[in-house]
Amino acid sequence: MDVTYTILIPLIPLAVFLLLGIFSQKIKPAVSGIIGVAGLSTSALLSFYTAYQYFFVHGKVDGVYQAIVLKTTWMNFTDTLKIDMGVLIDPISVMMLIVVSTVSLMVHIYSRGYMKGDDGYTRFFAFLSLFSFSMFGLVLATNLFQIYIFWELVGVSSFLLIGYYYTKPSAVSAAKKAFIVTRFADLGFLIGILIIGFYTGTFDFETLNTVNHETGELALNWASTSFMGLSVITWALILMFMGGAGKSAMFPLHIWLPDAMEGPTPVSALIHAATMVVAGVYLVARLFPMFYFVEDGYALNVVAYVGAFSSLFAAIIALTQTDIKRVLAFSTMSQIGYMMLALGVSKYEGHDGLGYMASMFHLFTHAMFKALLFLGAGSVIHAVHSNYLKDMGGLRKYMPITNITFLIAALAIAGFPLTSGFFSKDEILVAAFEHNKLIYFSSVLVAGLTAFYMFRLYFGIFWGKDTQYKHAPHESPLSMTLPLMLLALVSLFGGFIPFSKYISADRVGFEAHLNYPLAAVAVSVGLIGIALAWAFYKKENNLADKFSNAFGVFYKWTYHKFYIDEVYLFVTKKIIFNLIAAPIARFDKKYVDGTMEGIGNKTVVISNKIKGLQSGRVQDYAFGFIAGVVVLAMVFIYLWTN
Amino acid sequence: MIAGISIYEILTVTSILFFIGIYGFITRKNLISILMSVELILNASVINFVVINKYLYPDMLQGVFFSIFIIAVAAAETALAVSIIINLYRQIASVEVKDTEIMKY
Amino acid sequence: MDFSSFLLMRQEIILLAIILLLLIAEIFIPKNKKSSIVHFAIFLFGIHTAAGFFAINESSIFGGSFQTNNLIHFFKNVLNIGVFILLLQSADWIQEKIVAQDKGTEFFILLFSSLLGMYFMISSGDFLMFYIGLELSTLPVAALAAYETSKRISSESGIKLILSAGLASGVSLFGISLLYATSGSIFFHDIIGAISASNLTILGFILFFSGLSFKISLVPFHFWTADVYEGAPISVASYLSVISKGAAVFILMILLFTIFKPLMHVWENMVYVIAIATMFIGNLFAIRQQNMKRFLAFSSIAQAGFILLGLISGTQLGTATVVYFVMIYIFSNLAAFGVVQAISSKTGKENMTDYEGLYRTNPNLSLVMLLALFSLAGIPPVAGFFGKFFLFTAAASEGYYVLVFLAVVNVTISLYYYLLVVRAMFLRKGENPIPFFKNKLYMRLGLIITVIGIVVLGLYSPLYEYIYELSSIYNS
Amino acid sequence: MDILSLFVVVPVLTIIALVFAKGLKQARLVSMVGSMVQLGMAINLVFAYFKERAINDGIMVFTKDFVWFEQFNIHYAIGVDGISVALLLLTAIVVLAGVFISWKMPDLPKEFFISLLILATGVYGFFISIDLFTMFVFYEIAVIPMYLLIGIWGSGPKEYSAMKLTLMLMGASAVLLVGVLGIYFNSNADGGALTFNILEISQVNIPFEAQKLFFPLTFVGFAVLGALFPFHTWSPDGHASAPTAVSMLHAGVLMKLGGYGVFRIAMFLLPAGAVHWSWFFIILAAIGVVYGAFGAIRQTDLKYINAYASVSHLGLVLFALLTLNKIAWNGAIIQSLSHGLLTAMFFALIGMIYGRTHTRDIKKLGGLMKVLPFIGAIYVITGMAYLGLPGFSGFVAEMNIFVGAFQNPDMFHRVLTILAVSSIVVTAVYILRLVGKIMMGPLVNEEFKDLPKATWFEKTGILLLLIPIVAMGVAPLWLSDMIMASLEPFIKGVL
Repeated sequence: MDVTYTILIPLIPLAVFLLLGIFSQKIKPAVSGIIGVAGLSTSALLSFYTAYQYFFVHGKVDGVYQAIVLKTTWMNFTDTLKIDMGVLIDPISVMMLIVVSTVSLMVHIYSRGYMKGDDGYTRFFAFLSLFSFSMFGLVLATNLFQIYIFWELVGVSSFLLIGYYYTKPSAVSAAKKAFIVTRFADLGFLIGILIIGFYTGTFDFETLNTVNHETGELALNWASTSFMGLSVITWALILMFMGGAGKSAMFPLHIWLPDAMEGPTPVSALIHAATMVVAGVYLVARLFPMFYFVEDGYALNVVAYVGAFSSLFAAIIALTQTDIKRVLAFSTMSQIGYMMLALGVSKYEGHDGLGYMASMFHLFTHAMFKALLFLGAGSVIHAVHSNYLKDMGGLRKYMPITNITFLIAALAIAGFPLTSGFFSKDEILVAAFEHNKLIYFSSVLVAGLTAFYMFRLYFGIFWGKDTQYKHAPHESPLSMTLPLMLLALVSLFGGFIPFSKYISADRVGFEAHLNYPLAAVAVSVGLIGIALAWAFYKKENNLADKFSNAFGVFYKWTYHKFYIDEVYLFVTKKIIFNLIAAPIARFDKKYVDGTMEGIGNKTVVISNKIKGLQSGRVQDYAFGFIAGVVVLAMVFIYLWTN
Repeated sequence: MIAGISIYEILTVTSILFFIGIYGFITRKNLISILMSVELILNASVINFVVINKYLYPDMLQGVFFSIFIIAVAAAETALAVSIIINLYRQIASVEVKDTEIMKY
Repeated sequence: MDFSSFLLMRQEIILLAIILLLLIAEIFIPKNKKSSIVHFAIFLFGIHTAAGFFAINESSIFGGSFQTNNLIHFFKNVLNIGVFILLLQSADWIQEKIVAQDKGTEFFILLFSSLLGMYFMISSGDFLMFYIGLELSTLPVAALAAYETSKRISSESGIKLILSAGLASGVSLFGISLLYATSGSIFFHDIIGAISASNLTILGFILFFSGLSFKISLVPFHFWTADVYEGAPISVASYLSVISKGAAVFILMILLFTIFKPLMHVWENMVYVIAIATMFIGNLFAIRQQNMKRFLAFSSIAQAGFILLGLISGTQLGTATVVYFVMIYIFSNLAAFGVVQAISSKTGKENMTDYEGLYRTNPNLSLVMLLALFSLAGIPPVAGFFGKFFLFTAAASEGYYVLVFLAVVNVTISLYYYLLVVRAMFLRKGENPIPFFKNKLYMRLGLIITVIGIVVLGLYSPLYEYIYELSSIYNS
Repeated sequence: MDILSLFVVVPVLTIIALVFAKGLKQARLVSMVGSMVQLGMAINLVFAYFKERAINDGIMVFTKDFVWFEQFNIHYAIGVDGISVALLLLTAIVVLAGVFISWKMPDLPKEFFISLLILATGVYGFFISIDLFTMFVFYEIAVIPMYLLIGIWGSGPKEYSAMKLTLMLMGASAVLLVGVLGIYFNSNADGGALTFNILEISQVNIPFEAQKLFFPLTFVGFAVLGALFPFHTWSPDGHASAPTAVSMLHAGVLMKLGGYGVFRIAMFLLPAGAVHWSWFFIILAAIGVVYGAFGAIRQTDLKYINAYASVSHLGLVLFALLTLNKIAWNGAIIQSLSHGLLTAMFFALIGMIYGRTHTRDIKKLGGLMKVLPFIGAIYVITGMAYLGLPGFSGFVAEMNIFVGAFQNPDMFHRVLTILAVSSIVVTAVYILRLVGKIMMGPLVNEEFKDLPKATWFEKTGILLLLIPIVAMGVAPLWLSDMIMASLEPFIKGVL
């Protein structure tokens, strides 16, 4: 199958970016919007075409989906160790292509309405294209270094988009925070890559992931050096997962995500809900065979537990947040935790690989309904010019479409039967149940919490108290509602795609069935959550306040996100700035420079000290003369007689 | 050749003379007497030359000639020095060393 | 003996003739035409300098008390060029200040006789000739130092010079007498065979050495230098700093390499110690000088210290590098003194602070100064760098790496104070900078020649090769 | 006239032409033309090099040799390999950019351009010569004009900084001189004549004792110019006081002489010494990397930040060289080039900002992006390139260095490597702090409301630097091949 054209998928947005970036002053906003959308839709079409070709026409060779690689050398280290640039077409990359291009296209269209009249309009679309380019590149990467390269590019475009309102200090600091935190995580990623490169002698995914089916081991073998009881490769995987955790806002590297909501809402929808934040999940999925087979999946357990904990942690925090975008941000974190834990509990072959498939499935559905949620929230914010629940309420009268679509999304994420979320989440729970009970229970709890805070949000916005608005809010223009509706459709029926046929750890594909008892549990928990939310927030009442007062301290802690930010602040400001950087600066001035200074000054001082020798008195000169003679005579006649 | 006096005595004398000269040079306050001390130093070497010539190498007169030249040069030197001193005296009406210490350090 | 052998003394004879001619001229030139004596003298000396370039055959006369060879001859030529440049640079000053007091001729006569003394000194074949040459080169300079009879400091420098010189020559005479005692002759070629490292010999050598070091102004025999330079007329100071120092270095080198070769194990250590002392003292004192003449005095002391690095190797390489460096040093220092001369004779200013903003008013002068200072500091591509580098090479060739290291440390120190002058001239604006003035032809000629020398001597290698060829004579 | 000597001749001719130029207009025109010719020659040289390399597999190509001081066996010997070709290209680019940036030089323009070109001559000469003596001569020629350049046209405590810089560098070169002499007098270990010729010396195996003795001297002598910790203190003051173009040339090109000299002389001629001493100096280098980065965090003067950043980045170069590994060496060279362009770019931008706002204190700056969109955008791009963003030269260099450094599996190197790698985070911190502070955020000073936009010559200068940065970052293969091919003789030495 010739996949050369897939190269265009990333390159078109790049071209758009360069075009808009270089001529940003010249091009009219309207034009640039159209260019952006046009570019992206071409990529989207190509992606769908690829998907069709791959999944249905000739991706499958004797029952196994083949990976199709197309690459060229970019950088040589040694004869074997080199960085390639290319495209890798396999089930998950194609699936990701669909996700990225769809959401990105929706966001492009949406932004034409949302960003209208903003003076950085062109710049915004340029950045969006840059992001799309980087994300496509990341998805299609053929080796660790390529993925790292686009990883960084994704990071920087996220930086640029979060800091889009660069005159707003909060936005700037949020952007900085996001970049630096992820950069720190990437440090781990990079070191992991270096270790892998050194011990296995390759960065190439296909080489790394090849599984020898006779032995059921990785075909690749390496000098098994161990460090602190674990094989270096395990360390490398854990470090790389650290990178992934940074991008996917897993605990404790999640702190940048809530602040990232300073960016324009479409950005949050695209980057911080649907695509970039799942890069971590994608990375683990990419390297799944390694994670699974190296030291019987030690690294994979780390993934599982981190994922599980993050999902619970985030869900709890989401309960109390009042900025609607932050609620969504934490829910994103929690859902990604889901995906992680699904991967973590997954096994490799056949139906045991359910978790893997479930995680990918959830990634897909979540991208859709979370994007939808954000875009809906954006449309609300667009209408009421505020992010805070207190300024909202009773909006269903004013903006019906947003209301319906938002409701659909909320149901989906709450796992309401037959919505897309229902299927994906159910499979995750099944996988967890089969392989790790503890994680299973925590994720069931999370499911309940999710339903609760999601509907708290929904009721808070569209029902609840009837706020009096200065100027009546109105439904957003079609350019914004159209994407909402399209995404709503996907969120509703996306669940019926037979995912397991196409995507599985061993690429063979299998039949996945609903596990009715578990599904029933999940659904009922979800419904309880919804019911509670209904009780608390549908009508204006003080139940919620009573409740929160009952939980006093706990409420305070969750409201302050368990003070993680403060911890980080302490570390950076107090320790790094005041305890490392400042002393170094002082040390440099005082001692290092001081020494050099000192040498110079001493010389001058000495020369001033000895000026008395030149007394101007001819007799002293004579004395010096004679003294010199005598000393020389003494030394060279009596002492230095060799 | 002076009977009964070996070269050692004489060389001792000249050395003493030499060091007297140096001592004088370093201690005298007056430029003229410093000049005289220089003369002493020169004379010490003059005697040296003559004596060494007579006692050790009597067959050639190198030392003697040398001494004659030294005397001549010393005379010239003295004349020059005195003239400069006089010139200095014209300006500062003093021949003290301490008055010739404007330039220092 | 046939009189053709007198041709060995050609240079001396011509110079003597010039002196006599000047005397006669002094008698016959009417009072109001006195200034023409300057042109006359420069003209005559120019001829003499040119004539010096005719080859000479190597031999000795007067039973070896006067000897000459190509290296000596070459060096005499170098001295000639130096003096010629000096004359050009001081011509204006002589015309304005000296001739006015009707002392022009004497100036030249004294200067030339001192030069004559140097000739005899460097081509001396025995200690007597050496001594006479030494005194003949010293005494007239003392007279010249005190030449500005109206100035107190001039007389002071004169007296300081003559007294110190007297002491020095006295001491070295005593040393010579001891050497005479141990070796039984004052003829170098006899001594070479007779000398041995007995204590008395070493004592005599040290005494003698100190007398010569006095002229080169090595530490601790250098104290007179700064005061005399400051007080004396600039041209005299520059004469002291380049010509007489150069000649003294040359003869010292010859003596060390020939008759004192047996004492090498003594004098190499001695030179080692003295070199370090000289470089450090010279530099440390130079750092805080404000008067340009004093400044250059101490810098010249430091330079003498560097020269010893070439001496210490005691090889043909050493000879060549020393001669080469001295030549370059003569040009560089003359350039520096020339600028000081020009400025001081126009404005009477001699302090570093007066030089502030010089570049903006007198760019050419300050560029000459810049080149001169860089050459002294040893910055490529000007000649000084090559001179120094080769000196260091000579020292390193005998494994004196530590000494070389200390030397390069001193190069850095010296760079500091040379840059102070550059700072004054280029970086500072200055409240009342020296106004622009135009130099007379002679001065300009004098400066241009030095600049050409500074630039060409280093880059034009055959010259060095030639010197190296000549140097073989003392290290066969 | 052979293709290499032109690199010395053309600048000299330009200088001569400048002597006769009158006023700013002529001066800058002459120097612009001259530098353009140089750039043309450099580009031509790259192609010529590839052509020549195909048929000639000597260590150096285009070699020429003229006897200079026969008795010392000093030659004017020239030749280039991939490394020096790359660095020559860098020099030509930065010089031309520097000329553009100093388009409006108010005070003594003629003298300024002359000194600038003298500096350039020295650098070119240094890169083309393969004779130690000639090399040393050009080295000092390159260093000494800095005194005038900083002292006359600088700002702030210029006299102090100029003196400090000159003395420290000259002191270093003094140490170096001893090393050079040491190499020279051991260059006939296998019998034969003493020589200054690098290629000949590299064939000789100098006795180990001598190598042990002279490697530190030679290394330190050059590394001071490469801002080796703790001898880096001249660079912050020097850069802060220097005028824009001079900072560009100095940080961009002159400091590269350090790394190049270390590589070409210290390590190439004294490999055993290098192996013996690397453990010690690599510690210093690694410290320098982190130290410089942290030092940059707290500075508030733009130029100081950049100077410390340079300490960190050039520390990385020395670090890479001392890992004695081919990949890392390749990285080191690329890092030299990349840092040269980037830091030149930074100084150029700082110069533009300073020229408009008359302050370099980041506390007084803020929100400039709005008023200076072009400069702001370029500043952000440069910052991103500086912190090693893929797609720019810095990333390629760093990855080579890290992968290379990782090839030494022992704990000692591992720790140092990870230390060095972690510097990329700190870099991100201070770069973002910078960008966030001065470019983003609200406009702090109302006076900055209508600052003049970037002029054509500023833009030209900037693009001149930006294009190669991106080119190297996007398509590094040709460059690294060119360099890699030239590393063989070096690696043979240390193994």
